[in-house]
Amino acid sequence: MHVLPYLIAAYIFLTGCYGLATSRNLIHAVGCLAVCQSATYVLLLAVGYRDGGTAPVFSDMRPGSRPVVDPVVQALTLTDIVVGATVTALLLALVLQIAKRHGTIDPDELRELRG
Amino acid sequence: MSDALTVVVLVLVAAAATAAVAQRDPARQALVLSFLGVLLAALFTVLQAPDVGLSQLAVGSALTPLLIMLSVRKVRRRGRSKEGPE
Amino acid sequence: MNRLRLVLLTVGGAGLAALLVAACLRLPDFGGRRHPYGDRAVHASLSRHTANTIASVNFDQRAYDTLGEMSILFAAVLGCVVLLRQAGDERRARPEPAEVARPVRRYALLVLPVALLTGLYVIAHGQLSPGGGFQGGVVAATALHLLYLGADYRALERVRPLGVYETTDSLAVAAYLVLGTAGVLAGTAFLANTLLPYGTFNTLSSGGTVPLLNAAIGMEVASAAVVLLAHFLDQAVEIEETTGERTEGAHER
Amino acid sequence: MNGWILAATVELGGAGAAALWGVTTGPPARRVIAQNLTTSAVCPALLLLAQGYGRPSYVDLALLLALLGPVGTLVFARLLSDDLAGDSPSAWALTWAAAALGAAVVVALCVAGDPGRATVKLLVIGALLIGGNLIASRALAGGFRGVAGG
Amino acid sequence: MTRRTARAALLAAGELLAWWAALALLWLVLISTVDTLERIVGASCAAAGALLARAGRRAVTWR
Repeated sequence: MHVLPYLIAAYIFLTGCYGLATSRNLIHAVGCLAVCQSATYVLLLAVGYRDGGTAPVFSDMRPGSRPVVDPVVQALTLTDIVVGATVTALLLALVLQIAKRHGTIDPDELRELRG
Repeated sequence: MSDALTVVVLVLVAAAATAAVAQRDPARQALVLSFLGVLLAALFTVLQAPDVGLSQLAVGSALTPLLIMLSVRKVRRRGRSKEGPE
Repeated sequence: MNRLRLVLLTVGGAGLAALLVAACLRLPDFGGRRHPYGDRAVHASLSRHTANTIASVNFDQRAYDTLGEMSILFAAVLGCVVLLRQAGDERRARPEPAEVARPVRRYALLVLPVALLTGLYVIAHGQLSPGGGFQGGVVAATALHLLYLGADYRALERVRPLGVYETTDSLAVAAYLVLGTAGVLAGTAFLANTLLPYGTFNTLSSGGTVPLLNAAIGMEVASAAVVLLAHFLDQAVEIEETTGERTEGAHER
Repeated sequence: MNGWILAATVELGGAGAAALWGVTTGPPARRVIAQNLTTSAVCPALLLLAQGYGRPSYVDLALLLALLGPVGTLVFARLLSDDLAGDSPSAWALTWAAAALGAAVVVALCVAGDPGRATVKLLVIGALLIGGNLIASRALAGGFRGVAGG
Repeated sequence: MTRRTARAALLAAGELLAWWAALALLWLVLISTVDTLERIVGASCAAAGALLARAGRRAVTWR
């Protein structure tokens, strides 16, 4: 249990990388990149977790009454999720441009076009 | 004993991530990705990060699938309008 | 060629996996008691009367970092707008209105304001309960697109003057910067939370500048998501290539 | 570990695994149904977790999921309507079972908690969840026809 | 003609008011503690929601 969440995060990251490398469709590749991103979220939040802790949000509990988990990693993850979605959108826009210019979104065929 | 919940959700997330990579058709992948997004939100709740869970829910349940499906539709439409006789 | 790539991938992946596992084993144990940064962040947040420590970290202790995140978001939206604009060889085709089942339509119209209100609630209570500008902004933007999902694209276009959202996007970024600069003018540092009184703990006006920065981010994210989706929808629904130019192979999927 | 968290573990493990199985295998019609049921599987679990951890503010997550989950399903119902045109997917027994699960969880939580604002909030979430689930199922079962253009 | 416009205006005001009341009530359900600022923010958010609800209903073509 001590390292299981970290190992799972590493596994998700490697799975995403495998999908990226073997993808035959650029939209699918963007989806795999999203999987890779989620691995970093799992890792960061696992690092910040504390046994028996609760969220450091004091709207419904008295400060100091319960142990709390690390808020810094949560803040990092939280902004990255939304910003990551817009970056995904940017990549998808690039894919649409490629489809328009080259008529295909298969990376292998694109390489052949380049010559 | 409270580790059981963490382990269950972590294993589910890992399985969903594998499935998302294994689906080669982007539309089917978008379905799995939206499932993965909701599941990640549950994992973040279990890891006591409700703010992050909210963020993941907002993005993963509707926004990312919509973006991917719109891209798929655009690419398919291009294919159709070129192959078709019109 | 393909085989070589697979071999390379296997070797590289195995190496990376070994390194990652080695790193995982040396990380502090999952669920450990020692979180020096976290404890200090909680203390700082409580001393500034911000109930949600995560909001305090985002908009007070690390507000400068959020400025960076916001500029990435802004740049990504700008890139999408440039990449997805209507090119010279494209024309707009008016889509026919869709036939949507009545219950779905009614549901969309009913949930639309409820989802908007929830988004605004999540933004407004960002410094108290879980939530904040990033999450609430996305919810509010998604709410608007119920009109496309439950009715048709024309209905969405009628309630979505795109220019207004583009302006709001820029204005929100400017507001964040102005709030930061106000700190400098008041004699402290950029984005330092010393401008306003900290207020009563666990009320809407607590936390100094945190609620204001939060609202600015909420506006920014909401309008950015609307602008992004508008361009994707334009491409997917309206914009067509004028046929006849490039007719060579169309290999999709 | 208390009863609520145990219930959430069982619910999340069982329904989550079933939904994952459904969403990764079979024809598109079955996959979208499984995607729709994800919402009704995870949302009650989130409510149970909020109660189990003793944090009323976690309920906001369930609220957001009850609102946005059906929206996500509408995305697929609308943009995959060509693929789904052949066999309009419907699994009303499953849909009603999921609705009953949501209702049972909401009622249990309402009984367990003190009556007040939080109870009303729970009821609102329950109504949104069940209504959204039914409407999304309706949308999948041929709610969109002739959206080729729009 | 004037009677018809007056009636339309009344109907519009009624629709907006109904939506506003419903949404303001929903806001009161969502929040945990009530104070003056909370009421002001809630009322304005509910107003925005009511405007959007009416705009959305008018934008959709019913057939």
